[in-house]
Amino acid sequence: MRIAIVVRSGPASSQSSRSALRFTQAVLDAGHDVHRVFFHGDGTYNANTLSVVPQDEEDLSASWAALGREHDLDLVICVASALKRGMLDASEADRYERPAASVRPEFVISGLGQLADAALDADRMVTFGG
Amino acid sequence: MRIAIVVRSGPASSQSSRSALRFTQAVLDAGHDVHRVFFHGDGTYNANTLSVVPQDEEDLSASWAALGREHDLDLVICVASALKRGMLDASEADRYERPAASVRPEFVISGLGQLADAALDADRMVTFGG
Amino acid sequence: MAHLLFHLRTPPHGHPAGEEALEAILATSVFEPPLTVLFEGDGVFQLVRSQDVHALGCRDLAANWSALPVYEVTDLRVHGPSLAARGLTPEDLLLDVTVINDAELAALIADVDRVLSF
Amino acid sequence: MAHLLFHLRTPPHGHPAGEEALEAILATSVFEPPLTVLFEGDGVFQLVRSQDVHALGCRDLAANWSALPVYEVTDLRVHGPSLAARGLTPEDLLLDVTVINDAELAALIADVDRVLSF
Amino acid sequence: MATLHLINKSPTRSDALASCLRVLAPGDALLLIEDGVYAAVADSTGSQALLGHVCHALAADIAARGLQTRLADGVRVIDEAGFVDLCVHCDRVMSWF
Amino acid sequence: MATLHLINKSPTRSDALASCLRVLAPGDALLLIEDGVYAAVADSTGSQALLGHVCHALAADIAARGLQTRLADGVRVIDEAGFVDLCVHCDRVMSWF
Repeated sequence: MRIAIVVRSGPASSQSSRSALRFTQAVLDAGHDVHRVFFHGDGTYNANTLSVVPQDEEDLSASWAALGREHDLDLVICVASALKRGMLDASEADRYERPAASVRPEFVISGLGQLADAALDADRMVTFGG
Repeated sequence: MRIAIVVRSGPASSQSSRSALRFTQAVLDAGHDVHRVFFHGDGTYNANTLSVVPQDEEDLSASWAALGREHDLDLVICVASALKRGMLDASEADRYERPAASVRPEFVISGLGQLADAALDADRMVTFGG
Repeated sequence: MAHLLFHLRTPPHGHPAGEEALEAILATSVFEPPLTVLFEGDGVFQLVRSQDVHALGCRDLAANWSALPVYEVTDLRVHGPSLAARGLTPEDLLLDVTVINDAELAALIADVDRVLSF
Repeated sequence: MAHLLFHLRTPPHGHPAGEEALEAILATSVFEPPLTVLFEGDGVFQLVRSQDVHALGCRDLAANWSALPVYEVTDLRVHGPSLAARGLTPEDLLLDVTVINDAELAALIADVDRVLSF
Repeated sequence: MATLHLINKSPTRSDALASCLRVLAPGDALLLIEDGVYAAVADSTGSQALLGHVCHALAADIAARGLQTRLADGVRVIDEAGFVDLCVHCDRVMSWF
Repeated sequence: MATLHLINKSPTRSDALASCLRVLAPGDALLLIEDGVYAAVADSTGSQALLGHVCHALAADIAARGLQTRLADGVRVIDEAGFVDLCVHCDRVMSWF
């Protein structure tokens, strides 16, 4: 079964990012496909490469990136939400004359068409956060 | 009268940053002193220099910075909250080997002692967000 | 194509959920799927008439909601009990909507394929 | 010195307010002001015994609350009606606290100089 | 020794208003801001808690939500300057989330 | 055509649970996660809404909050694998905030 996951909260501000990560891992463990993880609104903060998490706490952003690499996940952050929150890749940073990219390379910045596509194509869609 | 203001929400995630900004302006208009504006938790996102706000919307982070310059305000962001959220000045970016600073120069990164000091020294303290 | 339900239960202006929902609805309408927008709980406040954001200086979301029919998004349902609990009637709303009760809402949920929550 | 009231009404783990309050309380205790910590509403859940974060992998906030007396933060008040509405009694809590009713809470508020809300 | 109580959440999104009203003292002031103003809508479940209380609400927040003509009795609309006045005239400000 | 309803907010922080229960259909499943599990505490105001309903709650969220021995009758504790099972066996998932 193909399951799409939507994350609407940031890793430092709510438990929802952790819930979504644990659920995503469980979906993979059960042998299902993760169709896409779409990060919307504050969820885009999960892609942040600048965050510095205390050593005795899990770095959820790094965990998402690692899970993405391991399973070749489609981790997409919403461009409209991302720009407002200073989540930029190299090309956005260049276009808007900001000093650096702030998005980890495992994440792709794209439009809300990717959310629509996930909703239409996946067998299930589960939303975390809000 | 010396009034301290605490901001606990980010500019893209809640109305509270806007409320705090309007209140701060009104305090100044009434001839009172703003003792300090302390940005805690998600409030630290107000210092973000990387955010790109649509042209037809107010850039609250830029408005805070402008108000701070105009009135020489003490705009302090909590270091513990800031690091977790990737809000870094040049020295923090250097120390943690991140590619760039993300905090506007009008904001100072400091510890929670500045919150305690504001609570103890100001005549009033008003908290926004949460 | 899958029937999508956009479920709004956050009120406007305090949080960006309404704005995010609106952008997602417009982006989705391009694919022309069966699409229903449900306003329930505090979400019914999204559609209140006479919202005037001039003094506050925030985004005029109501104007965007008004434009939904232009994008051929016309299946708009409002949960009647949510409206009544908030002292509102359908005449207080800026769009022509279908008011539904609990049983009709339960039937709607059972009828759609995927739910997007805001 | 000003009497400070730290008011907690957010429950643990869902949001970082408890963690932020705890750090602020410890940073403030260094100045040794008159300092009261109030657990009210869902904030009473911060002090529930037997919190086990091992499976979830989040920060063990309860261990930090337990250490408050070590920092000589000892004036801890819990709103009794909030506790009762949540099916809890003082025996369910991990610290020795003073349980107060509505009138005592009103008197406490009138007695402090500044309130910090979490 | 009056307190200004500040409420910024809808009554369905927090028990802040109900909890605050339990301990409101004579002379205290109550101000609804942001989504807190939804409690001020006439004939709503939220506004029943306010019956018999005088409260203030911020004009810009009410206008943005289209509630100008829909307010319960006893709600006094003020602007940010009035907010600062309340803050100065009370002895402390308590924010309930 | 069953629905899995997901609740992640405390009953004092959202009317999500109460609203969801109004429209719960026979065969639907209800899962409490994150702060949603506070509604499952025995003898609490929040758990009264659940009386007569079977609901599920996530084990890790309950343990983190110290609620293991404080649950109301009718609450079934499951892990993330059980969450995925519910998701697969229901026809759709609806998150209430």
